[in-house]
Amino acid sequence: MPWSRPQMAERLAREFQDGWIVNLGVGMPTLITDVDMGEKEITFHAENGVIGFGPVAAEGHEDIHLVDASRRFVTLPPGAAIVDHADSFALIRSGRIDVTVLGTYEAAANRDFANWKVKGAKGGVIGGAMDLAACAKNVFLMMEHRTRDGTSRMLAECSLPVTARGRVNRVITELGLFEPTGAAFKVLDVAPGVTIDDIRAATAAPVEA
Amino acid sequence: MPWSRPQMAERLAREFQDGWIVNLGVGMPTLITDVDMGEKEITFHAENGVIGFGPVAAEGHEDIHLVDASRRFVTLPPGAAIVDHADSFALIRSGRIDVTVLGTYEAAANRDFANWKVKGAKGGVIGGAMDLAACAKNVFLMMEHRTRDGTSRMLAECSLPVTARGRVNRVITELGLFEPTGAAFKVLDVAPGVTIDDIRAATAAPVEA
Amino acid sequence: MGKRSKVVASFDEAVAGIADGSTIAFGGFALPGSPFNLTAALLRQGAKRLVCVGNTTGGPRKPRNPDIGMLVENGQVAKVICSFTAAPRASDVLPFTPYYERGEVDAETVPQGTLAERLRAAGAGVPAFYTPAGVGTQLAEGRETRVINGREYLLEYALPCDVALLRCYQADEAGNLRFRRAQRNFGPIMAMASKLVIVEVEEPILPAGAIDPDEVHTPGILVQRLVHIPPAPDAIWPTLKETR
Amino acid sequence: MGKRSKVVASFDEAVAGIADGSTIAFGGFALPGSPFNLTAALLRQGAKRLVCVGNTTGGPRKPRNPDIGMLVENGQVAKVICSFTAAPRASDVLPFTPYYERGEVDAETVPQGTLAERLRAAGAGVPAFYTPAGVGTQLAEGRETRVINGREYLLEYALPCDVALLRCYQADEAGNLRFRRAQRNFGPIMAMASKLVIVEVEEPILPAGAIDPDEVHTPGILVQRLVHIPPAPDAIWPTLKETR
Repeated sequence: MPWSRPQMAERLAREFQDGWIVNLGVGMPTLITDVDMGEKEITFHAENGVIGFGPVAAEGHEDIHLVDASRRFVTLPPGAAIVDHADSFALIRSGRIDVTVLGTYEAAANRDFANWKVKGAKGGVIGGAMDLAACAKNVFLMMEHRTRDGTSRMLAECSLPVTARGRVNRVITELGLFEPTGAAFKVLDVAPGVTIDDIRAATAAPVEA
Repeated sequence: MPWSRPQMAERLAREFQDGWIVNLGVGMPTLITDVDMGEKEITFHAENGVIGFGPVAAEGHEDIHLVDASRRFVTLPPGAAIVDHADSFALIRSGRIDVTVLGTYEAAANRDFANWKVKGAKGGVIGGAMDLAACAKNVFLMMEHRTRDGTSRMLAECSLPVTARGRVNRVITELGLFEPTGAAFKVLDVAPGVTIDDIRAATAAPVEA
Repeated sequence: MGKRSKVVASFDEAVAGIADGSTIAFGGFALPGSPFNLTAALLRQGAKRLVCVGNTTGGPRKPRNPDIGMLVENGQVAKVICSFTAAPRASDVLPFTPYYERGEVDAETVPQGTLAERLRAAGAGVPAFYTPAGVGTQLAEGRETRVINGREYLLEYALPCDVALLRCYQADEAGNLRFRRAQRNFGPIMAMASKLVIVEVEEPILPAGAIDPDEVHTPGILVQRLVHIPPAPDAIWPTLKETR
Repeated sequence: MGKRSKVVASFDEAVAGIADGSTIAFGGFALPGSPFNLTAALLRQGAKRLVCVGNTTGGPRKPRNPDIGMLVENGQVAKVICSFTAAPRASDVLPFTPYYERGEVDAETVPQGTLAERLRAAGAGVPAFYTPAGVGTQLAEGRETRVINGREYLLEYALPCDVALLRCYQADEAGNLRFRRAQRNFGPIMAMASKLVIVEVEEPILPAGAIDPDEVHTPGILVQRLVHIPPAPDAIWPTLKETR
């Protein structure tokens, strides 16, 4: 049985190391704030300058001035700090972010990924992804293994315009956890009941078991 | 009778326009905070990020955390703000300072000046002068017309390494107020009892009366 | 400082005189800091051929608050400079998109950190700088790059603006601003980048001196016009519901 | 955040492990923000071949407080990078000067705004930028310039540091810092530029959460070690008299 999205979040968060500063992209990656990190001390950074934010606010306790980069009304545990957009991206570009977890359209075995421009689109959806992808110490991707029509999003090389080249360290999908090695996706973990053959069938790039 | 230093400060401050943001260099220029500006609203900016500071603190009322760029214990009238060094020089480089008043070793008719390196010195005394000289809307100099041994500090071209080229708008000395025009020092005002011939005798550049 | 108040009486007065062809920075990231009332006034004011700088042109969500997309629909915009110029999901369409696709408005799509740094550079008198963001992507095609200490960087230019429209929490009559929580975002750097800084303020404007100088986020010398936001329904005060 | 305290018990512990050859940023402009106690500890710690970054090497005034000049006298410094590397009056001699004249220590003399911006650039992941300061002067001789929009600018590189030694007013256990008044100066940008940020704190260290997130000047994720300054005579607390 493939992983549910919360299971993907939980599994990917196990890759985080104690003390990491973590930035979460819009969509699926935001599920990671719900994961119990146990003994690990994790600090969440949002592009809009909210450093050390906590879980989403309970209903009725939202602060209209306090959203994360995904527009969620979050909370501020003790030790949080606010900076402006320039200082927030200063932290990003200067390599202070240990990992960014991003959603994506495509991930490639050559460690590229593409998450800002769909085919035929004029304009783009860049947000902070290019800065994060170029500068975070680790880039983790979280996505569905295939499109709705069954086309693989796991490719040897991206077909869409890339967000950054050669920067991806981990990819998690509902089928497994992968490390792109340049030539292949190396399987680090597999969802229960999923086989390597299932993964190979769903992947348009070499898979290294 | 040549102007006293407080008289030089008072005369030079008459050149300020209402609403100006004013930066004062170390030494003589600091006398300008003692000048009564009348109806003119003047805001003092210091390189160390103190914006809108007021007169020097009365004895016994100094704040050990609050100095201007000349190490004087100043005061903070209503409306003052503190920024860090990067933001302070951001204001300078982006042209927000209407005038900087600097002390100098030499002023030149070609609108250069030299205030950071004496002859034979290894090293220099730059401080914020090069940023201010390059970027303030107006550069006013305040200095003695001659050295102690009688050599003119008012030259056709600087003999010392320049701080900035072609940026000076006004020079005040104990003898008069001048505008360097490129070819000459144009006399805008003269201290009481001082003659144009006195000025010519003390100046190693053409003087335009 | 503070001898003359910077407070104006209405949003319309606050945006008076903004010229055709101006480059205007719009504060805000999602709801916090977005100058809805000043943007509404600019829709009434009618300045044309504007270059609009902001994080986004405005999303596909409803109900809509005044945003760059509405200025586009109102025929006031020549170009936008944003980090989002399309909808994240192919199934969504931004109000801005059809105008862009028909070529009625131009767009420059910029990484968010580059956008922030270009504004900050303009406000810091730095005309150009190098950044690693965008290297190796379509955005870098044909552009100048430089290898520094073995890494490739893209040359980016400062983005000076004529006007900034901002929303903050508190201000004093000298123009010193305080933003609350995530409202800060682009506010301080857009103020730095702009010649005319206009701010809608949530709390009543304070007398000069009421804000501790250590707690000022944007110094008053950068700010020209302040307007206090009256209570709804005379002004726009979005609620939680509109922003979920 | 804040599960583990960043507080250490002594100045000596705070500077432990600083390696020979490190580039060290020293906060402070005149008295406010100068890390006298950490500098004193570094004199005891003895790291050699240091590159010392600060506004000045230390003036000719007495009584002296620990400064870069004392580290030079102690044989610990290879190079200084400062905006003041000589005494303003020819009649004064900096303690640093004879070492510099004899070639025992190197110096880079940098305009103060360029120094600030190079530190800020290092902390912002910007490897190089252009500035108008210094154009046409001896400092620009033989260096790369570029004309942008008709004006000439000098290329300047980021100045990353291994360690920052700072003094602030308040801090919490998560490392969030607040500076008081003119104490802020180089503090926030040196914290941005440095890998190991060590701070002497005037007030007792606060529990995490005691500082409002809107009033933090330097976020705790940039800070590694905090030490509370004990009362004199166990620590250096300069008085007004010493700084006139």
